[in-house]
Amino acid sequence: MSSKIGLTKISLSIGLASGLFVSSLVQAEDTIKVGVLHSLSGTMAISETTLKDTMLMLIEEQNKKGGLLGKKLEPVVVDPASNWPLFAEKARELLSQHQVAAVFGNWTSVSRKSVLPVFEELNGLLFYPVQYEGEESSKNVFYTGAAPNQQAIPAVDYLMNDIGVKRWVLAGTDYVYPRTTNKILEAYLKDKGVSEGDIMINYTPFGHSDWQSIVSDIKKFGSAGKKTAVVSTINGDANVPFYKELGNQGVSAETIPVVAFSVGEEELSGIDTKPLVGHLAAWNYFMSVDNEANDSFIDAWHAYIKDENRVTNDPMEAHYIGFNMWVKAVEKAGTTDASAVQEAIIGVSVPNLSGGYSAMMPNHHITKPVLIGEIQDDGQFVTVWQTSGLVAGDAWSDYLPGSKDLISDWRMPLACGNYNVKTGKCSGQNF
Amino acid sequence: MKTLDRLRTGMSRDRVFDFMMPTTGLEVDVSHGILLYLEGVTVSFDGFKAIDNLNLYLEAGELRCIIGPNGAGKTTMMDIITGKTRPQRGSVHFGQNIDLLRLSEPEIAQVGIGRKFQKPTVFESHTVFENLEMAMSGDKRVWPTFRARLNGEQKDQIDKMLETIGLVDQRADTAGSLSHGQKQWLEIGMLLMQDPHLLLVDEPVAGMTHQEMERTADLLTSLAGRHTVVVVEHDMDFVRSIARKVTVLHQGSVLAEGSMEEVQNDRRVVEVYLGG
Amino acid sequence: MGIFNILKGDRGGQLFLAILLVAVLAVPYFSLATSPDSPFHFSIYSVTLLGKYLAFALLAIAVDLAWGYLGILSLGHGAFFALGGYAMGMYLMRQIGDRGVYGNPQLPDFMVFLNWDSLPWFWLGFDMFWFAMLMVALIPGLLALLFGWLAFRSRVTGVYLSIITQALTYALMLAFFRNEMGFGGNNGLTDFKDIIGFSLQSDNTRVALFIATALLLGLGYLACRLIVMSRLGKVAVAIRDAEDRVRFIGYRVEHVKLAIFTFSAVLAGIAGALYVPQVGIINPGEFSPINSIEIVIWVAIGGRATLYGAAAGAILVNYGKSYFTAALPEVWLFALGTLFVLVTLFLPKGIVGVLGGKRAAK
Amino acid sequence: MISGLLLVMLAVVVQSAGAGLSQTEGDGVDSALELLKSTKFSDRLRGVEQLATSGHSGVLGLLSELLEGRLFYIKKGRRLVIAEEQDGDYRIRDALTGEPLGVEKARKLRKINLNNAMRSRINALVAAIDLASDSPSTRLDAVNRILDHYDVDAVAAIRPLHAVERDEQVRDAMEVAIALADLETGSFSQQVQAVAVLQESVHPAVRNGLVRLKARAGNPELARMIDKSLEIIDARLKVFAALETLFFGLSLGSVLVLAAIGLAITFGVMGVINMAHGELIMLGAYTAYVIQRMMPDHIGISLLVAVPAAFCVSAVVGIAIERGIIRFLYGRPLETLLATFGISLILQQGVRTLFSPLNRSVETPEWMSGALHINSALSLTYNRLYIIAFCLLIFAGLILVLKKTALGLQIRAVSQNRAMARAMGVRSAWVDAMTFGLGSGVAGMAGVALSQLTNVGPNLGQSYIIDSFMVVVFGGVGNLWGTLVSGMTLGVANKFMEPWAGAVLAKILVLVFIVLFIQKRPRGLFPHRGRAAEG
Repeated sequence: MSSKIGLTKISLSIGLASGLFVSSLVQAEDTIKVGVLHSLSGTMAISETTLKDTMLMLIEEQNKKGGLLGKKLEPVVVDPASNWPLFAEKARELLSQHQVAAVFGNWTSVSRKSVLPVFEELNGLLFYPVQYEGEESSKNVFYTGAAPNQQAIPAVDYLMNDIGVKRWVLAGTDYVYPRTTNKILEAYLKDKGVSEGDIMINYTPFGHSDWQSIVSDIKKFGSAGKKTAVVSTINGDANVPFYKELGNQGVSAETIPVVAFSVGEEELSGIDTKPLVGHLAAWNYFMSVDNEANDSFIDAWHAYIKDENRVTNDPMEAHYIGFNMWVKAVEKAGTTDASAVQEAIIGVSVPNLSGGYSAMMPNHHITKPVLIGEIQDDGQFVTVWQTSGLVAGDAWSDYLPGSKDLISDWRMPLACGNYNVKTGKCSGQNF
Repeated sequence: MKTLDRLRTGMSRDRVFDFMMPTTGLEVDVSHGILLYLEGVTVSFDGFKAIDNLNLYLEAGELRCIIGPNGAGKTTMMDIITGKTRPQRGSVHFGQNIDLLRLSEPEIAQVGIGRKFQKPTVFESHTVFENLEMAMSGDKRVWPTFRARLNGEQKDQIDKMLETIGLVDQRADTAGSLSHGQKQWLEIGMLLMQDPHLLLVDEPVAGMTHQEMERTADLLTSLAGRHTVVVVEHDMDFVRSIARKVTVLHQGSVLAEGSMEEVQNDRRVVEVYLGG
Repeated sequence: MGIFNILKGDRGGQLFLAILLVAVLAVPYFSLATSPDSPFHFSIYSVTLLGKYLAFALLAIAVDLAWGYLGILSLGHGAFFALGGYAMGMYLMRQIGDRGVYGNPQLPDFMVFLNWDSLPWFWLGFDMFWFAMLMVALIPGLLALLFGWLAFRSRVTGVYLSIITQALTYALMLAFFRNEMGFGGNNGLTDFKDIIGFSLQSDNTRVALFIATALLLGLGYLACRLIVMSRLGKVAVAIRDAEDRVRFIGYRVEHVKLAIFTFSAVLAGIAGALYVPQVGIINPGEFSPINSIEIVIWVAIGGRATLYGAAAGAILVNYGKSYFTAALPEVWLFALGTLFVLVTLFLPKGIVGVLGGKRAAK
Repeated sequence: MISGLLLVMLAVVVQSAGAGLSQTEGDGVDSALELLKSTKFSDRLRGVEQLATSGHSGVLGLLSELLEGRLFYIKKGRRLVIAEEQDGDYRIRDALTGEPLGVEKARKLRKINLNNAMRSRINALVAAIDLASDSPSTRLDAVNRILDHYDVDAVAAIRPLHAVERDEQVRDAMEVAIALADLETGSFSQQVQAVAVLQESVHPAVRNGLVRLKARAGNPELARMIDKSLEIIDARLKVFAALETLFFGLSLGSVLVLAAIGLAITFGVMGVINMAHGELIMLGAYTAYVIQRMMPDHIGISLLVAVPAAFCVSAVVGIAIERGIIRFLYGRPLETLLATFGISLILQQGVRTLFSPLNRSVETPEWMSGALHINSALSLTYNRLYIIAFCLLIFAGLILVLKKTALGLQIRAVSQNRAMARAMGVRSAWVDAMTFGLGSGVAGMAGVALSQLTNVGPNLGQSYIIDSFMVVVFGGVGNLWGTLVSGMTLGVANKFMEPWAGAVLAKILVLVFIVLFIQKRPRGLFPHRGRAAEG
């Protein structure tokens, strides 16, 4: 960690000491504050600390380019400590005490759900960089990670059409993202003529570490003579023991490939990847993507973090896109005012790191390419398949009965996140 | 005051528990003159017979000393009477009408059996007065205890007890600050506050000075008559000074019974004590 | 025995209630009646934060009653807190009505999302405020009653009791994480709109919630004090010090324990119910055993068997947490850890023990 | 299609292996090699196939280099090379001639990546080669691989070999494969015979083959035979499934015992509620990581070195905790809980600061990966087998230490009667420190084992602490045998409940069971009298 951040932190702490209870006095008007709301301690620190560093790097680079609207950007870092109620509290602190222009943060769905009412109440801007289950569209949130149709469905298409998979294991951790994704996939698979008996669904708790029985079941399920694949929405910590068990029980990528939606370069850096070679992941970005924008991003990252071995991953790219979109929207609107930025940002298009452009759609999701990669023994992915064009994120899945009639469009005159085309009603708004 | 009353009714959920607590409401029947019957009682721990077919009868109002070498089963016997240990065989009756084996420890205490432990146990963080207050007989269910307030008569009763056990000056001190002997007296005082029919006193004079011992002897003898007192003691001088009737326990059953003199001259007792 | 009797000799308690009273009067004034530019303005953010601390203080008092006075170190009080919170959360969920994202007037969003077609039976009645409030007290109370009845009857004490209370909250956490349970799984309950008709996002409601929390904390304190001062309280301390002796002077130790433990659980449940509308979310993380240990730590740091010390400990530690997690995130766990070690080693009576000298001894 | 390939490949093997692939040998090779360098996987796959059918002698070596990920080409000039990593750069030699070309920077080279399709194609080719191997176990593996992929065509390659096979096991496996092919394509009498042969086999391909045949079997006699076979097979499968579950249970149990046994000493014998126990396990796991980083070329040995090292690290930390803090808190078990909880926070944040919050990767050595194949329905994974053995070894070691050594005698003496032991001249303070060190050290060794199963990260300890307490309390505090029995019981119970209750519910049920059990027997399965923890 650079000493510069250390200094920022100390100055921050002094600011906060006075600011915690008595609201800070008149703000110094020569900076634009940007909130960074990522857990730096607790269980989620593993993933989120990197994103905090990414944000600090992006802000530093922007300042080198002369800042924004002639002002310097000033990061405000807080630690919600992987505690969901604390996320709401810290969001409120960022918006009402520090009056930040935008917040970049959150990882888990529950933390986003926790801060959502706060952002809607105080009309803030949140850029959320992680793939998620969809079924949400808020005026105040911009979803720069993948929606299910930008990750899960293309992955299943690939397995079905290119690999010839006939039997499916949907294995996930028991929380909303896997539940929803699997629900969507189940409906999608049945739509494609896969029978009930060829789908096995399994949920495990967070941090599940004993995978013997489940892997053995998968093996048995996969020995029915049809090509079988596992679609894994297994979260974080549970992945290492899962893949280790697969390897040890002799399930290789050639017999039963596993395609994962939560395993990226960073997670692989903590795993012995030898037994994983050939297993798949679906993302919108891989560190191995070969183009100039990505090379310079990786170089900048290595220079910033002072460690050549650090990897980049998809949520980092999402922050890269989200931050640049915000910058462009602020420049377009000429102000950091939230409502103006909300209006300006729709349609803004910025380069992504996989060699194209991503645009902000009216439903506050973005367009992205979908990449399928196979894990290599050096912990990187090799892209084995890629969508031919960009896929626009879908807030409401067409495959869920509750949401198939819902659409989202934040432009006037509709300006609604969940408009029911059947009833013509706009529900669930907090303002 | 009004707020408080309201507060109290608000908290009446405590009352839920009352139905779970049947009052024993039993009064011991000693019409035959015998207060306690132990008949054919056997207890063994992991094959070791701590009490072996023990028969013991206590008359109402007597002062009985129980002696015996280590491991003779004296403490176990007290555990049985007070409900701490359940025997495998035998019967234990309090008077004609109460089967002690069917009662729990607090219920046994409620019917009038008090016990002083070998090691003095008083409530060290409470004052001497509070110790006695808590021990005082009365309705000891949860809600009545919560509502309990001392009236003048009860205060006098405690004051009188403080005099009896010689702790008037220490009434406001915490029990933890008392000397060893004073703790023993306080504990006896606590037993007496329950106004028990039967007092079981385990080694009351261990660690006492000579004067303290004399006072304790006076106290115990003065209790006999109104209460039945059972004293377990090692100190033979002390036993001699108070004893009217002595029971010698050996290997879990009665070896001899009689006056101090008779017992002392019993050949078997001599053998046991002098190593036969 | 009037209110003054209860507080007789309780200097710390008098001070504590006085501060609470001042806060109840001053906070609304400085947050609602002063202009945001005034240096004396107390932001709504701070009001809510303070409200959260006070809910924690009530929880700490509940734990202190059981631990400090009765000697039951519960490592599962977080479970009662969370259950109270869930009862409140279920009420708030039902209040959303058809304003959920799917616009279903009956079912909360997460049920629509999991294709449930009707409300499970245990959600019935929670649309009524009185019923929900009854459940806030009843559910933690009943659980404590059942658990205590099993545990105290078979004389599970000390460390063993602590460990099985931990198992209790751990099992509940795992259960609530399950989506099939019908409590929203990992996401828990969130996106609340209003409480008895008042919008949770309005400043007035937030201040009102703060006042309610402060008042209930005060009442909770008095109630605990009332118990502690009664003969029952003395018996409780006696049980803590010499359980067998209490049994032999005729008290039903199990029943005393059960009564106080249950009351303590109810208080914890009420604290949970006050906490939820102020932070806006309740999820299974609140059942995590670590949370319960943290509560115990607040009490230990504040000073146990004083009640007000527990409350002070809760407020101080949580203030420290809010401050350090913003200022020096890396240092926070080091500081907290060191604090625990130092307090147990050098301040067995906690902070109020140091400040109050002899007074806190009892 | 494949069978054709296989026959060609077999022919290749029979030829004497050539020195390399000389460029003059046919133009098929040239275009194949060009295809390999394509950016499209489909082209590369065609390249592999062309290489295979070209019949050249050096193809096999080239393909195995490709499989190992050592085939590169130089970006400039597109020369195909074999590269081996050396200090961040690559030592390269020409892929065709074997001519050494010196050392080259990584970014000047491009690796020829494989995808699953290429990998399985090459593996199938290699399997065919293996069929002709000298080693019976390699041959057996090859037959099994063909069975696993259920490649009827490939069986054609087996048929001629079956007659000359000498090894009985391999011949049996070949018979199953041939019978299986007969089921699909054979005449009626061949089918009947095949069903009879397959009656004994529990290979999943067999069951599938039988079910498929039954679906299209017109003959009722044959259908009846198949039904009978399936019945026998299913019954056998059930037995093996139960055995497998038992093994899973024992292995889960051994993990629980490993995690808990250190606690059984510190908590059970000394009465200290050590909430930092999980972090001592974590330190052991990190020690394994550090040792492995120190000797990257000896992964297998490093793990063996890590065991004593982890013992020392955790023991030293444990002794420091005991001397620094816990010794002031004896007789106040609940306060040791608070203080050690503080320590656990400090240790967690400590490794987070030192090693970053990211998980660390501890590699699995060769001898611990894979599984012991009993038959095709039951195989026991080596890492689990080793961990069960490791657990029993540690347990036996501890019993020996406690029963047979002077330290053990003193520990038992102090735990039973501190005052008396002291009067007899036992330095009780020293014994306390050593006991705590022993318990902590054992936790460290458990950490090494866990590093092979799960994440090595700052949260490692937390996930085991509650389970550990449950195991110790259930087993009976102060009784090592109790800990062993309780850990194993809980593990097996958990695994047998998992199929019908699910992983979460099984765990909840186990917890509820323990809570209820403690009410019935507050002192656990095997109660122990001594200086046990009492509130």
